[in-house]
Amino acid sequence: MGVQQNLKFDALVLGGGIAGLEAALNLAEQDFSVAVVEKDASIGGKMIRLSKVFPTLDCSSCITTPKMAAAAHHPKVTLLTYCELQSLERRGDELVALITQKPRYVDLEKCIGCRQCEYQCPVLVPDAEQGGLAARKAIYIPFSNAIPQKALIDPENCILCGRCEKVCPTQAVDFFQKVEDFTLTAATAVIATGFEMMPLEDKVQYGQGQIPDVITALQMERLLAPHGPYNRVLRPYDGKEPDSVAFIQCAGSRDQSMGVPYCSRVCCMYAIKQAMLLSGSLPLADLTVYYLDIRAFGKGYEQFFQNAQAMGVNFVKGKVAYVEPGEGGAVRLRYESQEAEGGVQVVEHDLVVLSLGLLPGWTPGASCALSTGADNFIKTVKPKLAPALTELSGVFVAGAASGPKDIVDSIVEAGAAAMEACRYLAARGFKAAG
Amino acid sequence: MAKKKKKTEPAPEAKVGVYVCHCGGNISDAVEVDQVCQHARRVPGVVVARDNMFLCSDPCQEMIIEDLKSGLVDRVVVASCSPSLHEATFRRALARAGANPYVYEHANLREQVSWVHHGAAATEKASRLVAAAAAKARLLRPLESIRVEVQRQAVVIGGGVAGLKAALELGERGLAVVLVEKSPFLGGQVAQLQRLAPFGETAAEVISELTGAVLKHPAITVHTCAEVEDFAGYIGNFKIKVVRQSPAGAVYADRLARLSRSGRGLGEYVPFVGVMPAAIPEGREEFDLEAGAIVLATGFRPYQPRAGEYGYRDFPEVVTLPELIRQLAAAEGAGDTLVLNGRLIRQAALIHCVGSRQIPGVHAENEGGYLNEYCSRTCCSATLYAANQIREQYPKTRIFDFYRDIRTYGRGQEELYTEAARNGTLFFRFEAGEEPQVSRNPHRTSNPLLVKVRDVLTFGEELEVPVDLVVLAVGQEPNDIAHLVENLKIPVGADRFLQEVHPKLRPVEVSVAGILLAGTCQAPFDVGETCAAAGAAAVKAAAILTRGYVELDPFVAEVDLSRCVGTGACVEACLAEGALALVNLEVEGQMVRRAQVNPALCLGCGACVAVCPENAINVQGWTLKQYEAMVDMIVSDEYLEERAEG
Amino acid sequence: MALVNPNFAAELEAFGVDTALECFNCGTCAAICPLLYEHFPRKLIRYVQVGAEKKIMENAQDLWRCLHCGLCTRTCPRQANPGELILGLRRYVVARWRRP
Amino acid sequence: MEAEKYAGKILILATETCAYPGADAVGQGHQSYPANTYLLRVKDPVLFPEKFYLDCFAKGVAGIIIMSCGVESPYPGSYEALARRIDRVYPLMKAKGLDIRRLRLTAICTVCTRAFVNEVRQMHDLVSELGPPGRE
Repeated sequence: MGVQQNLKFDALVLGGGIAGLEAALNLAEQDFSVAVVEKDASIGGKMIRLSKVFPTLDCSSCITTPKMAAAAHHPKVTLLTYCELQSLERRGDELVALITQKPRYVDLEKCIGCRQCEYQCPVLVPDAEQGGLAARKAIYIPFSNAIPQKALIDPENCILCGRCEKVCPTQAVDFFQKVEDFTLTAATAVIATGFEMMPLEDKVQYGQGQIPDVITALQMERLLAPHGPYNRVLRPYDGKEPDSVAFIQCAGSRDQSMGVPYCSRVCCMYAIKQAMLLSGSLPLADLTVYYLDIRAFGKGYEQFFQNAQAMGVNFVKGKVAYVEPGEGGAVRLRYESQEAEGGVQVVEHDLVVLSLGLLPGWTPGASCALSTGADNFIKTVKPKLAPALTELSGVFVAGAASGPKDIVDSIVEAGAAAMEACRYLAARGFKAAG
Repeated sequence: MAKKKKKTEPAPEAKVGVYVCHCGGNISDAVEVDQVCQHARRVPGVVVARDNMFLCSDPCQEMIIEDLKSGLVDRVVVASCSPSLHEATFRRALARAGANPYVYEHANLREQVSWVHHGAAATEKASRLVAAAAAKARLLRPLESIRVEVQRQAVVIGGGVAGLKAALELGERGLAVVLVEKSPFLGGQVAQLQRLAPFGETAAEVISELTGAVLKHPAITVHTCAEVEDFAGYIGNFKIKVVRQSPAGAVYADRLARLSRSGRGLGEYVPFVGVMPAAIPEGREEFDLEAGAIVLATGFRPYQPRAGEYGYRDFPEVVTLPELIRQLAAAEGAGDTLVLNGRLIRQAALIHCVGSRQIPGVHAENEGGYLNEYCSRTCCSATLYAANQIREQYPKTRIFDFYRDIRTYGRGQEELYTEAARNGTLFFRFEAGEEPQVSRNPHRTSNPLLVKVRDVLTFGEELEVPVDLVVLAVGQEPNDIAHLVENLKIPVGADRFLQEVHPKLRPVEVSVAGILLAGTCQAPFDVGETCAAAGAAAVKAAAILTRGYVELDPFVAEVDLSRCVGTGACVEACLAEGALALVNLEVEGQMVRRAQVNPALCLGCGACVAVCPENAINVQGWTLKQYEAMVDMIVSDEYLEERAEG
Repeated sequence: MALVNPNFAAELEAFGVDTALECFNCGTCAAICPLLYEHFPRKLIRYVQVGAEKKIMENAQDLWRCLHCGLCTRTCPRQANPGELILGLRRYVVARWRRP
Repeated sequence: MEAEKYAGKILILATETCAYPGADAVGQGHQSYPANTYLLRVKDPVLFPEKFYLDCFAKGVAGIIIMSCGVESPYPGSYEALARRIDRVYPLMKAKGLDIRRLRLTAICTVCTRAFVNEVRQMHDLVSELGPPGRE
């Protein structure tokens, strides 16, 4: 990538997940120029990493990839991946963003995505894209449908053996690539920085990530994905097919003792969805969801929940208090059954999925004059009439950046944020072509 | 465009590329994809057949583009999911390759094969469908899309929050907007509320801000007491006949009385009325509107409990949540105990999920045979908000909350639940089918009603609560817009809300291009979600309107002048006024009568095709010859016989 | 069929039982309690909520099994302080014992 | 399907605005139905002349289900024209010794999943009972 001292666009979209892409496409469809700044090496956000999505159960990739491709090919959209926002501030009519291009150690222009480097690299590293359940190389293309389809080197693990450099047919490997800062000015911005899953390590009651068959919901997404680590659902401890799988809801949400009092909004539905998908891939397995309240509030969600019950997924009201290793890779749970004959139950499951809550993907901190709510998500100033409005004039927010949100709601909000941005531009004399 | 002489025979040079998708197992789990490719390679005209895990991914689109660019193929068949999802994706890929986007055919191997069939039968069917698609592709010719000038005006139907917000967004974007509202008022259902959960904004401020901006906006025209009577046209050029007249009957009598009691004037907000922007018309007025895009914002109505449902109508002490909100606004503020209509409310029960989350076999259907199986999304927060309001203002009024699941999912909502617990609201949880029973109180307490419940939280014990008031948290139902649905020919879901094309790919669009959904006509939403949906609908409308033109599919009738003999049968059969006519033309030096198509008016239905004795007229991209070729492939076994070739 | 008594919780405030209504009955306290004893302590907290005075007296012996380990208080998602509620209930039971 | 039973090919002409998405909805619900069914997407079946149906039977198609939008057709008047045409096809079928139940005109909407499966099952049972076209 060449030196980009100062780039100028009508709009800046921070975050290249589904909300960011949708916002960018909506702006571009009105012929405004848009830059999408994405911190990862590929656009697509969390959605591209999912298996199938509720309540339609269509494959997540099939819905995300066309949007990714549309953004990548739109003449009005510029994708800036592997870029970190340093600061965003308003200077008069302009928003000025200072952005760091992290080095990929691979020349984006030259790389043809042939993966020869990846095949040759001798270093194997747990692949975060596969929930750490499979390996990748130290030089790698992030995942099969990544955009851009270009390699990058993970300097933490690279041993500088030089094999990739030798094998690259286009001499794209560049060990001397440096961090590059550039500024980007735009008249308006949409913040679509999404969410991160709560770290498992924080959860004392749930084993702090030390119990092998206690996995996160995102790891389960990978196990269920057709291009996942094992191509089928196996438990990580010993590679056996689990006969009983449990989902622990509110594993960190709605829990003041864990510092997250809010509802993470999507966990009920993704757990139900995962249970439904498991009932397809493991038809004989017992599937149990331990929950406080099932929050199936969106269009078609309640019917989806009822279908799951009809399909034989067990729903048990009660919060699992404690998880510990059982015999032979099993996981032991303790919860209180609220039935009259119930009381405390100690049960074992072969595999346990924690429906961990959602945390903000980005907090502005000192980098920009946006503040956050008590939940640490971006604060909105007019949640009823203009849910996309932030404290900064001309800066709008969409999707999970302003609180946990499912895909449908994120996409709709992205449309709303783009509309606010378009009308903001129109009011300032920016003319869409045409 | 229709005058050039075109070939109707298969282009002998047609080189069809077939691309079969695994859809990450969605297809390949049921269909032997490599076998389908093998079969496809034996279909005449097919020069290459490839498969891939995700054809829709960027690298795979690149692969197709590469095959086109290198000249290997000049017709493309993609066999993947439903064309409704990806036909456009691949057409765009063809365009990126510099090819004509219409030399493309799609075979649906997911929704119509792998998800419904298994085993060898699935693979055989897939192969036949792919072969049929290839046979059609061989006969495809490049087409030019039709460019239609767009009326740079949007019509918004519905003057509630969704309609007002959508109108305002488009007006601010510099586009002309006409808002049509059936009632004399703006503000919709939100005007029937007081404060909005969870943050407590008032309905008054929300609606006043919207109506204030809308009514003074130079680009926005508002018609109240106005209904859509008739509708015609297509994206970019809709024609809408509106009738404006005094509303029939006494539906708005209560609100009009309230308005006149309030002493407020036109354009001013009146609680539980909304804003009346203009006087009610005396006579009947009809006018036509033109629109490039239409935003539907027809909203919802609260579920009306049946007589006897939780004692509703049987006992005057049973009210719905909207009724309570209205009564609370009029409540006397004296003392620590709530007084409604002169009655002291010491204990009140709130019951959730009334008219929502109904389960077939468990709950009774309504007169229309419907069950509201969906969750109404907003009632939990609204109910808890009301509970907190009462507890704060009238601390001696006890609140008992009966729920199935508390669904305080959104920002600031879980806090409402916590706050309710802190202020002493007592919760009971019941299972579906074991709804609380409301009856006259037989005990010697002075509370008139008794609520009985088998409480899950108390280990399934039966509990009784004597109360002075029962509040039913009723859900949302779509407004009755049968006339509009029929006129616009838009789909309605099983839940009776308007149905979007796809909840994620095209969440605010319906199957009729140019018509968009905003707010609760689509599904239950709260005010913030409604405004977001209105913004999303507005951005799609703006994309249609700002350019001043849209491009339409070229699938219209075309006359083959080498075959047309001017019988006029097609003109007689034509269903679209003005789309087909017989004209005098000079063909090879002779003046003759020949059929001619007006492509902007042609609907592309093909009524003309069936009646032409010469097969001289066809719908471009959907010709009779192409269908015949597809049937030939479906019945043929030639390409399936692998043993013959070893 | 038990009649709910919403005034009971307020009566208990005098004994330091003032957070019982904050409990949302998730069952964490019962499941984390090392006594592994039926529904304890949520059972007693729920009885406070619905005002089942008699049930509390009937189950009073449970209160003295508590070891004050504090696990329930530490893990309560609503921070309703179940450990403290148990102590308060002890005070109440002591005060009420054989005094109608 | 049992191997020995005749499962002649059934052609389904499905309108792109109604029955085709209806068939997709059947797929989304994973409701299975006989696989001897070949669904062609059509803008409107009013496009096909009488001869098309007779030709299909001559080619060996055992049954045809026209899944139209019914009176909700986006092309006003097309359903009526279609119904009149099908009425003309029936005597032609009889003349060729074809059981007229092999051709059925129905209306299937985007969410008519049960109706879709029923129609397909009925036609499937009929053609396995009747055997190949022309041999009834």
